[in-house]
Amino acid sequence: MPIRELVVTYDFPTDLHLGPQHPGIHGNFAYILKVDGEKIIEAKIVPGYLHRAFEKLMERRTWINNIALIPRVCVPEPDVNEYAFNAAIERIAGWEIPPRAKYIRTVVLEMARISAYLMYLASMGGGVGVYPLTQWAFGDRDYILDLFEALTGARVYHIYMIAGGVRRDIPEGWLDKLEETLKYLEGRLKEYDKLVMNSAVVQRRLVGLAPITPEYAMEHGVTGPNLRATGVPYDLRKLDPYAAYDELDFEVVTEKDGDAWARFMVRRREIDQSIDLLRQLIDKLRKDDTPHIHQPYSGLAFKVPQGEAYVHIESTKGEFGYYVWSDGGFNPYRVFVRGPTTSHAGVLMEDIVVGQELADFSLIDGSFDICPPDLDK
Amino acid sequence: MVEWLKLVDKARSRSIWMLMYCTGCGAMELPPAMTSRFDMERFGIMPMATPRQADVILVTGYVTKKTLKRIIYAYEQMPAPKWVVSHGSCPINGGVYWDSHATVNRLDLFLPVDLYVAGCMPRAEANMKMFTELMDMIAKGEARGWEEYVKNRDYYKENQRKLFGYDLVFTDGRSAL
Amino acid sequence: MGMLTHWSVLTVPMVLVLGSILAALFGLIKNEKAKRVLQMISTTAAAAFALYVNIALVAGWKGVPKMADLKPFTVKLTETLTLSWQYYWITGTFAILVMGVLMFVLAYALETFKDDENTTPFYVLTPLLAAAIYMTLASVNLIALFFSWELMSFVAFLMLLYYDRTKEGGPWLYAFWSGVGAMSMIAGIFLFYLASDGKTGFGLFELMQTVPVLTIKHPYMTLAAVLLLGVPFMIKASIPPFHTWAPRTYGSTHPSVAAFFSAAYSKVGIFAMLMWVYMFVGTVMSGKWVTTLGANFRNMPTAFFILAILLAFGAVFTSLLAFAQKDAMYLLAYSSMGQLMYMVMALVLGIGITVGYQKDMNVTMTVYTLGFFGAIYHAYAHGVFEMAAYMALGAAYKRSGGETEFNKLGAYAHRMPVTFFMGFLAMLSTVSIPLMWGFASKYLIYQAALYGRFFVLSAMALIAGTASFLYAFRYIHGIWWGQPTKGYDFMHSVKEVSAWGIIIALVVMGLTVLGGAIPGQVLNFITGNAVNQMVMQSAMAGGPLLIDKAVYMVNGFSILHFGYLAILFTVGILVALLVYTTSGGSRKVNLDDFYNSAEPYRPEWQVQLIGAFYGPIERVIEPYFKVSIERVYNWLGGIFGWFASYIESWNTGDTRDYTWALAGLIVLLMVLWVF
Amino acid sequence: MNTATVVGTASMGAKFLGALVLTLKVLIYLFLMVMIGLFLMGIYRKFTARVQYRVGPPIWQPYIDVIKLLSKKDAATKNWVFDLGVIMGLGGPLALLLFLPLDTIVGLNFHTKGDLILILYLAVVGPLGFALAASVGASPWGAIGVGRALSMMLGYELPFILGLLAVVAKDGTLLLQKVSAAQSMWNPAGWHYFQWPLILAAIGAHIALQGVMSEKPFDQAIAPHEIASGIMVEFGGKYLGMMLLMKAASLMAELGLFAVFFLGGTTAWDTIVKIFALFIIAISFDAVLGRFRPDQAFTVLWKWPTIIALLGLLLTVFA
Amino acid sequence: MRVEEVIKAIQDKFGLEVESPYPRRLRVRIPAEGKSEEERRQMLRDLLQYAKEIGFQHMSFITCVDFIKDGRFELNYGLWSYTIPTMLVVKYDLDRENPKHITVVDIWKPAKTWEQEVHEMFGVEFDGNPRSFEPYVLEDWDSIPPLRKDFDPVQYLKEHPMQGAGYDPLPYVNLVEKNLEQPTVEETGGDEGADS
Repeated sequence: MPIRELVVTYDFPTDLHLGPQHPGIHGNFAYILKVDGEKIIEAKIVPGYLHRAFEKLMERRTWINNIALIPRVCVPEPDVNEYAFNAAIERIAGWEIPPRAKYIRTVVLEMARISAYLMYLASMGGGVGVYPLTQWAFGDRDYILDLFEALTGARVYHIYMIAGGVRRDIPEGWLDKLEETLKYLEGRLKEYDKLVMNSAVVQRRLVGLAPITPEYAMEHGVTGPNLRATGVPYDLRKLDPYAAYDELDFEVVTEKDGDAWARFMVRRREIDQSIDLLRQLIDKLRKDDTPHIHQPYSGLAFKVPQGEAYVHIESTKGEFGYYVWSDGGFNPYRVFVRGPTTSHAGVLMEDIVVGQELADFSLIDGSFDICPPDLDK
Repeated sequence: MVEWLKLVDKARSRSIWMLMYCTGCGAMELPPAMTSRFDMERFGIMPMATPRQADVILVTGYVTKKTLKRIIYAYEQMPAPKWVVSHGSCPINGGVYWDSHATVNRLDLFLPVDLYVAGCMPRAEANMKMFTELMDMIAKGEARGWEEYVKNRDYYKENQRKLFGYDLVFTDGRSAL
Repeated sequence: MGMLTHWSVLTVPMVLVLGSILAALFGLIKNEKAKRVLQMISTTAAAAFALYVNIALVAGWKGVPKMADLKPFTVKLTETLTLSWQYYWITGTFAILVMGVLMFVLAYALETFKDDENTTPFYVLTPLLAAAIYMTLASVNLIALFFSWELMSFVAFLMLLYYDRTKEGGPWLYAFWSGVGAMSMIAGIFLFYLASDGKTGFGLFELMQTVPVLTIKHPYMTLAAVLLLGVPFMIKASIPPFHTWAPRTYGSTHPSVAAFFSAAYSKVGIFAMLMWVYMFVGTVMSGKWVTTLGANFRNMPTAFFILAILLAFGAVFTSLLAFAQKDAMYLLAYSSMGQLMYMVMALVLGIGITVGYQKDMNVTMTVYTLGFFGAIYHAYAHGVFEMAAYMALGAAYKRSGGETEFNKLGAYAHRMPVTFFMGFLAMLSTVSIPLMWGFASKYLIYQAALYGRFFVLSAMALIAGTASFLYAFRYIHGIWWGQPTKGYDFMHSVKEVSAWGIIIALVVMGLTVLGGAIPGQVLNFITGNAVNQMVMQSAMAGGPLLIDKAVYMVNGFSILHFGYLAILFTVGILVALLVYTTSGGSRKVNLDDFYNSAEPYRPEWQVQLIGAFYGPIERVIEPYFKVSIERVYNWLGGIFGWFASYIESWNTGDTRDYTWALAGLIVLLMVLWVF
Repeated sequence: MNTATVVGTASMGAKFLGALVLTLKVLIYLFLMVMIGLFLMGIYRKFTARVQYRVGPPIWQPYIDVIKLLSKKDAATKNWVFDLGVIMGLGGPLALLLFLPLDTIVGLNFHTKGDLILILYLAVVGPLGFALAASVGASPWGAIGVGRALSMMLGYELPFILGLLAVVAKDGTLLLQKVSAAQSMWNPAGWHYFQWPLILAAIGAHIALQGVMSEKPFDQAIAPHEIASGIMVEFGGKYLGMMLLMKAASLMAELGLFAVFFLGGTTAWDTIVKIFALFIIAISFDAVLGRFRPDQAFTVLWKWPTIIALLGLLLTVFA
Repeated sequence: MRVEEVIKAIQDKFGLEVESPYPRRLRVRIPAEGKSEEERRQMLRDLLQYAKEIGFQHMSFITCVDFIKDGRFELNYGLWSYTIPTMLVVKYDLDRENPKHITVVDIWKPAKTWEQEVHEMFGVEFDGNPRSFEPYVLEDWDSIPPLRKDFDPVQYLKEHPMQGAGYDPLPYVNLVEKNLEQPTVEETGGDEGADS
């Protein structure tokens, strides 16, 4: 006879929709949760709100047209798409791009990394309720967008890298402004630490939240900072170096216990790492004066010889790759975009959220930096 | 009784509450507008969590068929003086995704749009200009989109039925207890 | 009205028995509807008459003789052993409550019984139970008390046995505890008889005078006798440590049965506790025990202070348990247990302080009778709002086809507004919102606690009050609002209560507000000439004024002039109404058009959130519920395994065996008498 | 005691006039209190904006918001009981305000009637009204919001009551008027906040005050990121406007109660000054702190503030 | 374990010839002729299982390419190893008419979403992975799987005028034919074309 004292499980699950329009969801994405009061029993993703069928559209556009289309795949970090697509074309066609173009591309990638990580800090601040962190992070991110605007002419979609190098060389005085912004950012980041490091509320909310082990992570297709937070030093910039990363020396940032706080700290320390990399690149750029582009074709429609290549790089969300097939024509035959969120949201989130509190769902979703556009494509 | 006061339109223009729903890629330029650099809250504009509390719904960028159904549902849940603002060229003629089988190329066939903002993802400054423009329109009482939706409702519903293939009725009579 | 002259104590029980016999006869009618209506009319009429008589006696109306010259009824067994029943002021006070609840429950029962349920046992046994309760209230000596107490338990057991809805052994648990109570009462009476070597009678009021004398002569025996006598009273009033039977018993019966049980039947326990506390005071304040149990701990005997703390903790724990329940019946069961503990705590506070100050002899302890009258007034408040809550639940029980779990109810208020408002006002009164009966009674209790300088005790009582707010919302959201768990089509088949039910509901709603709007007058009416009786007896005993009515009228409610409260509360609501009417329009929206993160609702989803939305704090407080008295009893039960199985085999569920046990007890009594 | 003065023995006309003046005074008083409450909320938004490096809305922004909300055309309602719940929700705090010493601002003296038990139970009417409305709104998010609000209430009620009871123990009375009489108006040494055994109770109650006003770190009930603004999920146009008014009124009531008990608020003006001071302290915590999970908040509230307040109470009673 | 050892190990165990077109990239193709459908599937699963043992820890992707001319779907399984570090792409050909295939979700967990996507975009049925039959990204889809070469989106928009902006979209210019007249890279001889 069950002693009817404190009944904690009600076996009466409710269908709760953390649907497309919910402040706790990052981007236009949905989960259907089976919830017993505040404990999550089961989660299912509902993707597809941002599906524009990129892979179909790319087959209908020439190589150069696609470069205007692909930054729109992953909105928080568009330069990742540009680099991967162009690197795949260069690998199939066998073009070797000048070192200066490599350095400029690496500078753009690292700046995009810092702006994406600042956005990550902002979304985590919102999840925990520390709104000053959100406001400061977005405010300081704008300084980097101004630098992008000076370099590429646009704040978010830069369309700056094209097959064979970059569209324009670095304008006058831009490197000094970059140096100045980096110094300003370092000062501001100390303020962030004061707001978050010794705040008992944030520590209690994040430490020990949804911890994962390296084996569990690799089995569920977890890549990028989330994997490094579990303690294994796997960074594609070191393992499969691209652009100018083999010429830069940096230590792979790792944390130990793989919980939400470790994921937060990995990204926080990788901002410092990016700042240091940018400083090294500034020195290299000041000494190097090779041309910024090698363009073995004329006009805007060029053919890429028959072949296929897969290029993947280290984006802030995880492993971001382009697999390009070409049949020697003016249009790519088939382009496959490998977004990190396909495994993070589809496989990891549905498994790790079971048994967690509903109050933590938005934090877990934010701590893995789920970015729906690269799942929907 | 409160309705006829000129004060009400002024109040409505100075306190617009935006539905926190990032439907497309344009939503990336809203946080800078909300935060410390451009700070739309100084105009009284605040992002609100649910359609019941919101006055304006921003369709930021392209509209996929799946998202459009949710936008229409959120729009119909919003209380009366409500406005729709569409960002960029995608809701006008499909924009860069004109030939995609998943996106809807024209928004104003399904929802009365009050204001269009140029830019393939309008910049943060364009968003601020949009907010001030919307505030002036409301203050002068020109933003009448919601009356449009009420007046020729069957035109919009007919379009929606043609697009989705079934009637977009969100609540059948059975739940009117 | 000639026949009125030779009134006796038995008139009211006779009428009730007549009502139940009529109901039994009507039970033979084949046409179900007619049978039910006739049964209801006969028994409700009897109950109404009983209520009228009691009110008239207490208020001294013309048609009824004076309370004093009601002929007592005595049965002489031997020259020393007589069973005697007599009507005195405390009987009147409690009888009004019991008969009032009886009338309303019987009248409303038609709304709560499903078509396939047999109502005859209910209509036959409830008046009998009420009659037995009346006899208990009117018994003036221990033997009479024991006899009517056993009769009452037996009838109650039969009702539980017949209406066992969830088959979780509720009746058997009740039977077991009643048995324990009966045996300890027998032992108590036996010891009393020994201590007073048979000379003195066993009148309750006499005991109050004789117990101090007996304690001096035989301290240990009298103390043991009083404690043994206290056990059945505590069981009936479900006071920790004897409270574990109540939730399962109340939770597993039919809502109407539970309504009468928790609203009226448990009040007998409160009556008994009131009597028992007087006796216990007698022993504690005299003879050997003054130094130990009676030692004055902050103007209160230590024994009482420990009991008060135990009750305060009990109230907090039961309220915390109540909001975690899955089943509405269990929620109301735990809630009423919490309220009962409130009453006894107030009782203990009231009596304890009175005696504490009596020792100082300098202050006429009139000012601290707040607790005593707070307990009685809270008994009335609990009687009214618990009955209302169970009746509303009963109506939903019938329309939902026998569901009481929150998982299977929901959104019934859309179809049953009046019934919802009865339940809603009941919950407002449970939570003691100003202008409700619950607030007026709790107001007295808190004043007693605070003016008696028991601050930690009153803090715990206030926390139990806040916890009651949690289960009140769960009751409202689980049964009446939210999304229907059985789908919208089923809800269209749900209909409002019949016109007769609506009238009763309106009257009951009026009652819950009546007690809170004009508390002073109502309390004065209920305990009308209580003071004179108490004063008279205590004057005989040479003690100072025990209770002074004027005082509780002056101190109790006068600090907060309830008229002011009513005006200012309505002013606040009117201003809100003003803001509501002058602002913009609103449109009615269907039930499935709610905020679902912009995802259109589809019927196959279950969106009524009624699981553990207090889950977070349930998980926090769960470890503290590991040690529970029920587990101790079960452990004990396990140890006496063979004894339990023996009782199990003995309990063939056949009523004849139980009567044999009763007969055996009476024979044992006879043997004692001879010896 | 002095009900006779209001309903005097004068002629019928004078009595009617007296009643009219009284209702006018009450209306003005409630209007003033709500205006000050909204002004406080305006300061709150400006203060948090400045902490976040931004300009922030004008201080009279809440007035504009209320006007806009109340003039919305068709706010959605499910059932007339939804409207009743909202009216009761706003009516509760307004009735509560009448029992606080703030009403000397218009020369009323109802506050002499207010005592602690009535205040505590009147404070429950507002949240209960909105809880009923959220339940009628039938959205699962609404139910979670109410569940959290009530859990938090259970959480912060214990330390808050222990703190207040310590003051009752010291002054031996439940009446607000006597409590404020026992303290000096402007001299901090005379306030209960700084007297020895009571300072512990005051600290415990002050931490709980952060929960009473549902400021961070205890604002789980309307946590937008987790449960989409919880209780307010189904509240549209004028219902949300009335909720804002309720928030303003209860802000004044809660802070007023704390000011009376611990900072010796006797007349209206000094209580309002003390309310401002308390409010500034509260929003400075709210601006930078995060938000606990409901169970963490409950454990925190039932651990440290309760122990401190209990210590203060026991020392007051026994020392 | 070095890249050469991996190549030798696969050749010995499965007799498949592993080519390495670019640094840190390996490709292997499950042969189509000579073996029955069942044998090829078993070889594929064994190869994926074996790769997991010899050091490939991460399944990067499963995708499909529609070679409409020679009527075959080419499934590509991308496995990445952090320790070696190299990527192995296993290719598997399917008949285009009835693309039936076995799932590998029990060996690699990330396969769940990739198979779901390939099923919705190409119509390949993975029996053994029930979740892959659920709708993934499209809602109320009423045409052939969209990423197949024979699906023309503009034609689809013509059939759904409301979605295609209610008016006839820009006249479709088949860029492939039009480009035939464009001068190829060799004729223009490199750089001077850049700024035209």
